Amino acid sequence: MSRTKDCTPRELQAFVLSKELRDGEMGAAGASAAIPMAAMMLARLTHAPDLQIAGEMFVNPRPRKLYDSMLDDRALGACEAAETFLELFGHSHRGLDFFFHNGMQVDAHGNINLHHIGGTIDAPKMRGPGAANISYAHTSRRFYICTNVHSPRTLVERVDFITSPGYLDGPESCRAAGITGGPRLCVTPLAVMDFDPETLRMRLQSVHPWSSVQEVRDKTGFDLPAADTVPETPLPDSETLALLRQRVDPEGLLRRA
Amino acid sequence: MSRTKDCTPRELQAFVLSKELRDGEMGAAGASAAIPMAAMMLARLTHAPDLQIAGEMFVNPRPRKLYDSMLDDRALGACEAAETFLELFGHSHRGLDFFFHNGMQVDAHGNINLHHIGGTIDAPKMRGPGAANISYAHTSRRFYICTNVHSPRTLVERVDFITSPGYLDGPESCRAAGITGGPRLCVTPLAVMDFDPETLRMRLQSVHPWSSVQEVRDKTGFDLPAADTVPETPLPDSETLALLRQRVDPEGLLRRA
Amino acid sequence: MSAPGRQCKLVEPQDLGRLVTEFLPEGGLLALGGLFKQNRPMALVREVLKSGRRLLRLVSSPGSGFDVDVMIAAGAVAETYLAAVTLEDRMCPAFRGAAERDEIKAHCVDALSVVGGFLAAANGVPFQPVDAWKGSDVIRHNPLVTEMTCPFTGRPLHATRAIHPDLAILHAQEGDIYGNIRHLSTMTYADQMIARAAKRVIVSVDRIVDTDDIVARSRETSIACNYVDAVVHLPHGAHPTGSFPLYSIDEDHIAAYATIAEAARKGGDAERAALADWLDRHVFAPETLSDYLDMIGGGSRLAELEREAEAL
Amino acid sequence: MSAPGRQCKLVEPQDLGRLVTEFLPEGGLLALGGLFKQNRPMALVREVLKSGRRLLRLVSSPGSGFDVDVMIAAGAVAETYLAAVTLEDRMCPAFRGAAERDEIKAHCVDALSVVGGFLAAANGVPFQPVDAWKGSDVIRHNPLVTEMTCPFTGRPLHATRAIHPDLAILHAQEGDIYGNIRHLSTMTYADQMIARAAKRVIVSVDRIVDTDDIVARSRETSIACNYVDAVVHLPHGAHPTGSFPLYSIDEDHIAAYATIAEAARKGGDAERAALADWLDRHVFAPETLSDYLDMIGGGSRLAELEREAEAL
Repeated sequence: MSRTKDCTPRELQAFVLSKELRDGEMGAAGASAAIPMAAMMLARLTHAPDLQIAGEMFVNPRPRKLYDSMLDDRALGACEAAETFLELFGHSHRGLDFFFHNGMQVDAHGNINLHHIGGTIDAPKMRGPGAANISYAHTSRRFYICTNVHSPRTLVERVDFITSPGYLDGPESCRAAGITGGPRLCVTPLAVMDFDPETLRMRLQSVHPWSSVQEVRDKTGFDLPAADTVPETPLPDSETLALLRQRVDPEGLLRRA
Repeated sequence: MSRTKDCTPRELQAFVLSKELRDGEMGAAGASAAIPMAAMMLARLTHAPDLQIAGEMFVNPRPRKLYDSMLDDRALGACEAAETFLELFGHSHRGLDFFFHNGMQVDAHGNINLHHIGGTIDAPKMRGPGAANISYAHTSRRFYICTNVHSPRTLVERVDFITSPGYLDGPESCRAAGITGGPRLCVTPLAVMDFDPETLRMRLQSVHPWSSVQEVRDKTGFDLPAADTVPETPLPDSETLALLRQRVDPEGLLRRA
Repeated sequence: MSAPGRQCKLVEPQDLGRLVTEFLPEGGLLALGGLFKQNRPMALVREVLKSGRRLLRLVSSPGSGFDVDVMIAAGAVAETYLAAVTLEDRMCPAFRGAAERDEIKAHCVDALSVVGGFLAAANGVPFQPVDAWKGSDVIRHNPLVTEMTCPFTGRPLHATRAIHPDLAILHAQEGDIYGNIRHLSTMTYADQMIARAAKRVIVSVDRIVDTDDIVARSRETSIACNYVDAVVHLPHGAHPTGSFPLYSIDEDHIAAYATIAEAARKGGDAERAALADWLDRHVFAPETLSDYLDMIGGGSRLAELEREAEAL
Repeated sequence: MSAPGRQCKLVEPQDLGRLVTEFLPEGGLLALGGLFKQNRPMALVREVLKSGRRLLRLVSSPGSGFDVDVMIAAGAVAETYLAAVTLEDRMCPAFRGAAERDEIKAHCVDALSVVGGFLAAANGVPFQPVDAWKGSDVIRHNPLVTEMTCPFTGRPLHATRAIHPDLAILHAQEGDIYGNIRHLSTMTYADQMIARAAKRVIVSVDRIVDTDDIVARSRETSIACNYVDAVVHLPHGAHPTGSFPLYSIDEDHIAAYATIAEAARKGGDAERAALADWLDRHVFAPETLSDYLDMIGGGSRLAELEREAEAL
């Protein structure tokens, strides 16, 4: 199987995330979910045909193409069942196998901030959009952080406000708070990070072909441990990329800048 | 308008109850509800065209004939909306304008027993069917008791178990329990009883043409106060009876013994 | 019909015994869908009885009758959490007799305690607040309920505990092989809530439909596949209760049972033997659904019930 | 079409100002249906703004955006209880600016506190227990939430208080003159729950349908007439948000507003005047819905949005 070099960063993010999803699992993404939706649809087409996309008010949607939004009839296409916030309330308590989050700020322990940067929540320097569902972060078995940018302003040592919890301040604070789930990976346009099981801090797992360990570290607002040799993030083979482009994202949303 | 003497007891019960329902009100009945359903349908056809039949999981049913049951598709016919026990849960808290109850035992204060006669609830001499909705009795503005028999075994001084509360043991106990609604009338095959506003005990309001004050008193298990002259329960005029028979109860369920 | 690799939840009727035994322990909590004489999962009730599970604890939407009476008559029940237990025009003989003879513990519950319990479980919380119980003795004897104080107002109110049935059995008109369920009946009662509350869910359906048909009318899916563990194609699986708009209630069958069961309640060995015989002929002897349907009158009786439903 | 004597709840668009003023006090709590860019009651939002009611407190299904941003830009809002406020591909400029300048109190809430509040109100109880908040700062700052102890287990958990909006405004595709509402869209979000929670409910619909049609498909009635105070026929009443399957989202209109509002947030008098002009032309100047629809591009633009929805 030949590798295809012209894969875009967003396509690679979708591919990396798709490989994480296991057959028979159930999960979903919230708003701004083009990449997660692509990951779920691609997983279904490759190794996880029984993947259940549910938990955000639609059950097993069949979108014909990708949209930036995810929670409207347009972006979902047809589905097997329509739920409401009533059922979402219950799912939020039971949790999903996996969920996806993005963030205005993401910190070294995978905590997510969508509320404010600078000041306080009552007198914010910059007020963010907030978030609808903050529960899936800890009720789900695991979640994935998927960001649109990789910059020192986005990836910070400690968020100003924890909208959705990652690993808080590490193992002790998670135990104190009763947190059992947490982020598995943080997938950015430049790299893939996972979490050190001892410290629960982010570490570099792989670097995308168009970037370097140096660039990733320069653009990360905290110290990012890595092995001596950091592997390159594997690109999708041509068949997989063709599936992504022809079946999941025929209009090329993930190929746009 | 001529009076029609061949009205049956159950038809008269339906007619008496229909006159109680006011235009624009919302109410319902639970199980075993042929007479209440007839009363509601007749009220709609006569003086209360805007009567809303809702609160028991169907909204404004259009039955083509009467059934003894009330909570199945057969007995309801088509309706404007289908609800579930989820919505019933909320209605039960908000209450309705009116509701209908029957009882295995009904006592002088209008308390209703459907659970046991003799013994205790844990060791009953006779175990009754129980009841689904016990909340409408006190959350609704008022309710009506409609019995299939009038006997000293049914109409007792004090029920062995309060399934649905009437006026408990009178004004003081109602105040203590926070009860504000309560039974308006008790309509039996022999008579119509209302409640003395001072004592909240049943008293004789009118006697059906085929009975007498003496018979009613003989068949009531508690002392039944009455005015010196007890009026006869007015029968429906022939037009109203024709509506009941042709439009509401074309198969004559209320004419059977 | 099945997409490659997707898990098919359609099971064969002969697998039901194994599934029931797997999902429902001895003494387990079993939930029944439908209400009174509509959408009761009667074929599945017979499977539970044939599985031999005993000492069951029963919960249901707040109106039950024939189904639980048959289960009690068959000796499979230890406790009931049932609000109203009635055949509507008459009482349930086995329920009444067993409660009076103290053979079952017939807990005193009402609609809100049961519905609140399903709702709490569906919501994933340990209890549901209730503020509509005044003056009734039901609350004084209700094991599901406790008093509490409103955390905002300090006002006294009640809480009913979450009910998580080990197994829920439901009947609906249509479903696909992945477990998406569609009620065609107007009334669906507590079926969706029970499916969301239960640990395991088996649904019998009168018809299997294509998933494309489910997708074409997705707002009509009443129970989504993610709540369902197994779906089984059992046409007329609600008999003698009704499955509208497909077939109506077999009142004669229910009345015949009630007469035999009432005689057994009041009578002696002969009457009890007659009830045992009824149970054997209707529950234990028929090997397949088709055998059962022959026993209750076969195609001509079923056609009558279908015509009655159509005429409504 | 109206049955003799039955109350017709269909109101004329020109009566909406009076109704809004009657149902919604100054400083009142207003609930908005739909989510993000779908089924938002935009024509009713404009009526609320034209009514002159100010100091409003806003609550919504947990995803809001364009609608609340326009209301904040128009200076009608004092407080928000909104979980996510976003145009999805960009932030809401007026919301952000007003929160940063402390012109509105933007309470920190999440989906479960808002949904739990609607659910509690719909259920008729003073609070909803919640057991899914760990580690988030949202709970530390959430005025809807308090800590409590489970009355059964003694375990600590949370409660969110019942939300009873003074007025809910909703948009759906179809309704009858008695207020029976039918969503044709797949997603209905929290609309039914909000209708059950609110003291008063006004619903705009793209189409009025006959009650016989409602009765023929009663399981599809999404909000029953008993929850609705007024229904108003406002075709394209959700524009620029979508009303699927009838018409899609007018992303260009939303983007044009966002650019002007973002410039006003960052800029000076000229930019703020441009935003005021936008509001005047789109909200205050159009006397009728038809005037508004002409302003945003008229029949040809609407036809495009309809075609886009059809093509999905």
